[in-house]
Amino acid sequence: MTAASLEVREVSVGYGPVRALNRVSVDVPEGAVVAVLGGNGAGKTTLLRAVSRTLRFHGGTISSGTITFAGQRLDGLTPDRVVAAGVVQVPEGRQVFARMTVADNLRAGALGARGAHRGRRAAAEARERVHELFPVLAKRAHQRAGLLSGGEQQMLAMGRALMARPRLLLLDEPSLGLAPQMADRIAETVREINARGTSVLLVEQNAAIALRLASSAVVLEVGEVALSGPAGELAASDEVRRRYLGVADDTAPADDAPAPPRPVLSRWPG
Amino acid sequence: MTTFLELLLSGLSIGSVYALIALGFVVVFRATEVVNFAHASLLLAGGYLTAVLADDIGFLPALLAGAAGAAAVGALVEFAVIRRYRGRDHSVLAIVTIGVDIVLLTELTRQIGTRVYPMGDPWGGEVLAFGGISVPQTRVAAFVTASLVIGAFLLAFRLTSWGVATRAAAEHPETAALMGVRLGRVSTSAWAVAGALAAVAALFLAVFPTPGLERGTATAALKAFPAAILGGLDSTTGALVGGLVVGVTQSLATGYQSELTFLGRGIGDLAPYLVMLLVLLVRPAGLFGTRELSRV
Amino acid sequence: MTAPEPRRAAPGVPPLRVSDLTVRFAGLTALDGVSFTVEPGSVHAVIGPNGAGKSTTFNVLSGVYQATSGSVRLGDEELTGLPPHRIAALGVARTFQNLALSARTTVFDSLMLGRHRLTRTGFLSAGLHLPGAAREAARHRERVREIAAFTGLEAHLDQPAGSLPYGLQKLVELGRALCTEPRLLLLDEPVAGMTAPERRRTAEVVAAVREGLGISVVLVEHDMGVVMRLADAVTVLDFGRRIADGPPEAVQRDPAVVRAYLGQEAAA
Amino acid sequence: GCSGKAGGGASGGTDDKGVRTDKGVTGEVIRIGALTDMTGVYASLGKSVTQAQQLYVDRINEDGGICGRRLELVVRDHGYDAGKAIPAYNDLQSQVVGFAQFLGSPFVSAVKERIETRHKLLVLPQAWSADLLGSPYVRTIGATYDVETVNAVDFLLEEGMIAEGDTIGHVYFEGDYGENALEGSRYAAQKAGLRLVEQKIKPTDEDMSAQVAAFRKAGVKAVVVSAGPRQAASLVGVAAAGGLDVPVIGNNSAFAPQLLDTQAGPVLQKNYYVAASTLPIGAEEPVPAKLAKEYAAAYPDDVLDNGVAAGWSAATAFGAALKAACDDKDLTREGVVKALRSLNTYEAGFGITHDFSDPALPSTRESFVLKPDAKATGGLTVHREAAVSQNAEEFPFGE
Amino acid sequence: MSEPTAPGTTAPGTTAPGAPAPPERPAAARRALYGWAAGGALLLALPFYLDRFWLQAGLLAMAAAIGAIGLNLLTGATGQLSLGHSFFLAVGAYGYCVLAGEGDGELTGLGLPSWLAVVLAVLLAGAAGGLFSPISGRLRGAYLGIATLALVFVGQHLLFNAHDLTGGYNGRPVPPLSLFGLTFDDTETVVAAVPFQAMEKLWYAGVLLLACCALFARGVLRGRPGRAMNAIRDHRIAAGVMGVPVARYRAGVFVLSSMYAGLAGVLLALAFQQTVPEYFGIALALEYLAMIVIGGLGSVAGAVAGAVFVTLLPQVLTRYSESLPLVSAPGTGGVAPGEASRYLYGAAIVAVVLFLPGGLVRLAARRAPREKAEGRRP
Ligand SMILES: Nc1ncnc2c1ncn2[C@@H]1O[C@H](COP(=O)(O)OP(=O)(O)OP(=O)(O)O)[C@@H](O)[C@H]1O
Ligand SMILES: Nc1ncnc2c1ncn2[C@@H]1O[C@H](COP(=O)(O)OP(=O)(O)OP(=O)(O)O)[C@@H](O)[C@H]1O
Ligand SMILES: [Mg+2]
Ligand SMILES: [Mg+2]
Repeated sequence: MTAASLEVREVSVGYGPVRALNRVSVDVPEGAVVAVLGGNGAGKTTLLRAVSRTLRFHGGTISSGTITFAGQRLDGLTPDRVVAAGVVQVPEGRQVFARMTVADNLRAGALGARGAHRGRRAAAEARERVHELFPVLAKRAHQRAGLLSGGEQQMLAMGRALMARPRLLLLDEPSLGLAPQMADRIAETVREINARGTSVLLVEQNAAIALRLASSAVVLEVGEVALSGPAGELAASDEVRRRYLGVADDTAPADDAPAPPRPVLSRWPG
Repeated sequence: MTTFLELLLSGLSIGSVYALIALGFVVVFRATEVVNFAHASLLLAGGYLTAVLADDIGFLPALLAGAAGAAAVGALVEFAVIRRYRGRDHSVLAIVTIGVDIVLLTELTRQIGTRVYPMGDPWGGEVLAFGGISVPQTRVAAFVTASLVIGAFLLAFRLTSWGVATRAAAEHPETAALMGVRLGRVSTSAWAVAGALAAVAALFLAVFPTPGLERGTATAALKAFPAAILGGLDSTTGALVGGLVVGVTQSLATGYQSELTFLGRGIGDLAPYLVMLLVLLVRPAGLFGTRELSRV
Repeated sequence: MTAPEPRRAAPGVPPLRVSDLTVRFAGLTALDGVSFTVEPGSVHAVIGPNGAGKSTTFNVLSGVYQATSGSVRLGDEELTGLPPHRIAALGVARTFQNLALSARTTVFDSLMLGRHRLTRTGFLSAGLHLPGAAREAARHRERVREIAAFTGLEAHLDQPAGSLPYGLQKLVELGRALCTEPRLLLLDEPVAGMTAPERRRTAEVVAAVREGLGISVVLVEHDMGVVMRLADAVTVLDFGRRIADGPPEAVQRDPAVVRAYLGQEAAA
Repeated sequence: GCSGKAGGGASGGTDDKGVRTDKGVTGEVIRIGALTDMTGVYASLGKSVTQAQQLYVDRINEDGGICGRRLELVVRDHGYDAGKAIPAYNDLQSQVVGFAQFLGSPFVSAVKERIETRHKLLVLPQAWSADLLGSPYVRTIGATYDVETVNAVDFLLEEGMIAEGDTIGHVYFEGDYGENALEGSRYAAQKAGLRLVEQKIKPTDEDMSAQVAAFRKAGVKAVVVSAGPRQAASLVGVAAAGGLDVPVIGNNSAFAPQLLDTQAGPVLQKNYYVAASTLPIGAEEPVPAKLAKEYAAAYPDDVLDNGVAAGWSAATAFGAALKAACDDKDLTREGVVKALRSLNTYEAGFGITHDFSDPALPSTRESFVLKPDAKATGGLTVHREAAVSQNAEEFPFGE
Repeated sequence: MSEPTAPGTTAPGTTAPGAPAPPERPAAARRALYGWAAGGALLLALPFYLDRFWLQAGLLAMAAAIGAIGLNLLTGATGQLSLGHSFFLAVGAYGYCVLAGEGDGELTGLGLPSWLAVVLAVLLAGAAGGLFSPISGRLRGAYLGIATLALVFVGQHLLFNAHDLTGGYNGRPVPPLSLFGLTFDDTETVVAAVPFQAMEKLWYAGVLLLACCALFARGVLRGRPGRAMNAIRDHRIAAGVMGVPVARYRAGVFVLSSMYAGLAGVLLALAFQQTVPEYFGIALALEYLAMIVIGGLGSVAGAVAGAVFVTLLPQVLTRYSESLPLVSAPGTGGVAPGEASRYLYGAAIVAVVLFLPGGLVRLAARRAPREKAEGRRP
């Protein structure tokens, strides 16, 4: 089959009047890890939605541009067909099925599995792997997902996506709300599944982790590609260091960027 | 004593019919979180088709055709209306189904007019009698069918991916889509299944001891509401238990009417609702319903 | 390392004493005899691995969960057993780890909701448009604008909260909590999902709250940078137990904490 | 601008032949109202009644109308919904001389007071509840449910199906029909020293198993049904199947020919009787026969049920009143009302002689006893000719 | 004054009847004022032109509007589904009859002055709602909906069985309302050469009551209670943590909406002049839900619009059935007007929800989006 590479070409997206993406192009070669950086509202999530075809759930539409995966046009497909093509997204903000048990959430994840990965045995194996990565999910198999802690839910969301053994994994801020250790665990996981041949498009606030994982990276600003290139180069650029890596070395934030004048609020007389 | 047993049995038997109807509510609710007020018209549609076809193509084929027809109607409703709704508010969708029900019911009653259709069923007016107690064969059939069908659904929801897919789609469509669930197909199938169930229920509503199917038959759906609720709207077991409880309550309240005159006569179809209220006071999500969880 | 400012507790801000707090759910102990004290006017961080029991602590403090045993005293008020609105009435406000805003409600109305406990207008006076109600509304609208300006939301007051980017929605929650004029403010991961500049900005806001209002703040956060910058004291939980407690620097060096929580490179 | 409503605007006056008229009557047409239910719970009754009345009106018009005027039946469908029925009445009453049909006694009693004090026009309700008696304007055609039921019970006694000391059951609808019938059965039972077991049901109850069980427990020797056809069918069926082999007799409204095609048919023909104050539509007397023929011709795909007979009787009575009113040159509403009162031996060809002179009494106390018969048109044949039982004769109204 | 109001269901009275436009917008204010003045004048003039049929229909619509506003407070603003509204209508209607009616042999009646009876009847409905608070305070969504359905059955049972209070299946005559010596019955009072009967007089009472109820509801929705209600609807826990006593508020709103229903019931009874037990059934409860959805969830104007639409549609259709295409007179086969109106009514519910989310009020809102934008400026 053709190389499982994702090509996003000149894509523009709008939510009604709101322009969220403007002629954005991103490439994810087979087996690569590509990071997308950008501030709040930059359009990162929108980009992933455009690929996974879930824009319509938010009243968004692709106004121009093409998206192809493994030589197949994705734009125009329904979300489930995209999944069938091997592209799976971990949505922003966990979105676990709160009323279903952890186990059922994982079963739901397995629904999207393709070809050889279908069937009970494959699913069982996949579950094994997920349980290795996140033991807590095994411990809580029969707890309702909605009752998990924030981080546990994040792990579940990640594990659920892995159940389908995707060829391309879209991650939207996987380390959100995770303890440092767990964030590292996620990073390892990404490396590992990437090593097993899954390419990854990674949206991550924690630019330090992102750039460590990624082979190449793209910086979005208000819906446009501001910078792009090999992760190493970007990590070195002052621009990126100041704007995004500030997170990592918080020891000296105030020196380079003068802190904004501290706001004041007086007590309320009552 | 025999009277009590007899009332109990007749209650259980009619209750199993309610259980079938309630199951219809449950299936749709699990897949779309919608309380389906249009179930009554699906019921009538299925029964009508079965009845008109019965004497041409024979009972069983007619029943199958009726089920298929009702399923088609259900699927159509889902495709033409439910799926088109963009909002998130489920009580709005519930109200939409009221609109659908009104349209369908009006059309069906127009078709049925003043006729009363025999269902052409094999059981006729036969009864099983033992120990001075007699139960219509139709009701025995109903009981068996209900138990089998509901058992089947329990397994389906537990074991098949359909079960997971429906619940996922109901709870979070977008994420379900990201898991490769075909939203359209899932909810359409649920509505179709509900339609088929309605057809079966309609059969048992319109056979002995009731004379046949007519425009008023669908009103029985109202009696299945308390059944579905006190069992728990999202629980298959609940549908069965709820149905039986409602049936028995109703039957006893009617049978011992003369002893209950202080409640006013004709308490029969009020009683199930009172029982439901009592249950809800103790268990706000019904006997088997999943309690709504609060975690922040 | 910016040293924490000397704190000036406002009058009437009592200490929060959590003692032997235990919370069990079916077959699972989320909190196991946890104790700590929040000094008046201080920023007290609660950190720990995922599932350690941080949010559960908050849920007990705010009355969302019932404690299985143990006590939580704000000054000399016992909080355990009180319903959420009663606790809110005592001046305890919180933000939520997962956003808990009405997507369609404007930022302004979301903030006004915070004033609920401070206002009296009931069905009658609101319905009859009594002048009292109007006056009250006017007064509080002023304060809400101050707080909006303080948190940097004034530009968005008219937008539905749901249409804002994640970071801003977090700020709306913070603003809403401030609008209750709390004596004790509980922040559950206030900077999660924010970019570095936004984190810095939010941190400034929290610091300013402590300074300007002199209220106590309990902070749950995984971003050690922010914790180190803001916290006067840190309590570390793991599997529902307290494994460390004390000033930030000490805690950060605590090997148990490093093992259980920080992981190697973060500590290095 | 000046209101169109100014000055009331009551039509009326005297035509060249000196016939006084007012609302609802012009030089050419006499407009008769029919408030019916074509889409609600009583649609089947409403349809038959209305079509029969339409048939009557057409026939009269073929024969040149009444008083040189065409009849026009103004029909309104209220779908048995008070929200529509009452406004519909208010709308219609201003256009018609009277109502040959007003289906739904709740609505009749809702406007009764205004009929009597303001509109003063003749209303023939399609209901036989004694509650409607006593008004000179609202007149029922035929025996009220209570006497009908008395006749029914006494019939069972006369036939020796039950005897003093026995227990009988009574299944009755909530509402005027059932509860008025209940008064009859109570009276008759008390007179004949019978024990009465009451079972009140709602029109939505269609499975009579529980009721039958209760009856068997009480050891009833016979059952009276003051409910709908379906309930009657279910009851008879369950009773027979459950070995409770007792006669069941129902009121006029408790039978529909459609039932005979269902599996309840055979049992109905065996154990079921119907008390009614008109000949069945299938009777071979000239009038019913002719009506049956014409109705079948006019509405080929509609069933001939007792609604047809009832509608026809009401229409003819109304027509008779109009003719009489024409004779004494008073086609005003009051005139028509008076005219009907003047008819004290009115015979519409349906086997019953009506006496409309006393508004406090039903127009007859007689009842036929009919028996289901699949072969007969309309599914009913006469089992016993019209008669008044001793108790029915003495039955006190309005107490 | 106008506070920020979000689009969607949390936009109470942005187009509410009689909405005094905020002072910040003199131009808009004047326009709005003229608009309402014109509308009001029209309403007041109508009795001089409409015949009894339309007046009664109009009255029913007004009564329905009041009831619908109440239901919208509950279902639209607080997210509590209720199928039991017709029960509280019945409580109001019968309560009034019992309180104001003169007792006789079989019917109990306290013979209170009718205005007092109205007030007490409304309070009675509220009390009935309060009795239900153990349920209404704890249940939500579908469960509450069906639970309230039980009330309808209870109501029907009482109406038919508590003879001495309700008159059983016959219902009760409704004593006419009399205020300041003016009696709202059919005794003619000629005004400007127009004979004023019950309907004409009641019309004005109806208009007045509706206006008051609308303004009251608007005040509630835009004020502190409204915000709390929306919060409960959107995020129960957060609402509690922000200091809103959730259960008490739910119960409170339930009581309030019951009182609205009670008043609507009184007005209905006065319009019918005789209570009809069958009327207060499930169909009616569902109709009210249809009203608020068709009109627009959560907004006062929506409730009114929906009520008018749902109430008048069947009347219009039956009245003008002759002149309508493909609607045939009853008995002649084809689609009877009754059926036609049911088709339309059903289809309308579906169509509005699918193609006009937000209900009829959105139409008005679309017309002046820019004004609304300004209106949001606090
Ligand atoms: N459903 C929506 N309707 C309207 N505008 C939207 C919607 N979702 C996002 N937007 C807008 O589109 C732009 C990009 O949003 P997006 O969520 O892609 O940003 P992001 O980079 O993911 O931000 P964050 O880091 O907060 O997740 C923002 O301006 C946002 O306001
Ligand atoms: N309502 C509940 N029912 C059952 N278990 C619960 C409930 N709430 C929390 N838990 C469990 O209690 C443990 C603590 O949860 P909590 O939310 O306090 O963790 P946390 O410290 O906030 O973690 P995170 O940093 O990921 O938010 C978790 O394992 C969670 O699964
Ligand atoms: Mg995002
Ligand atoms: Mg947490």
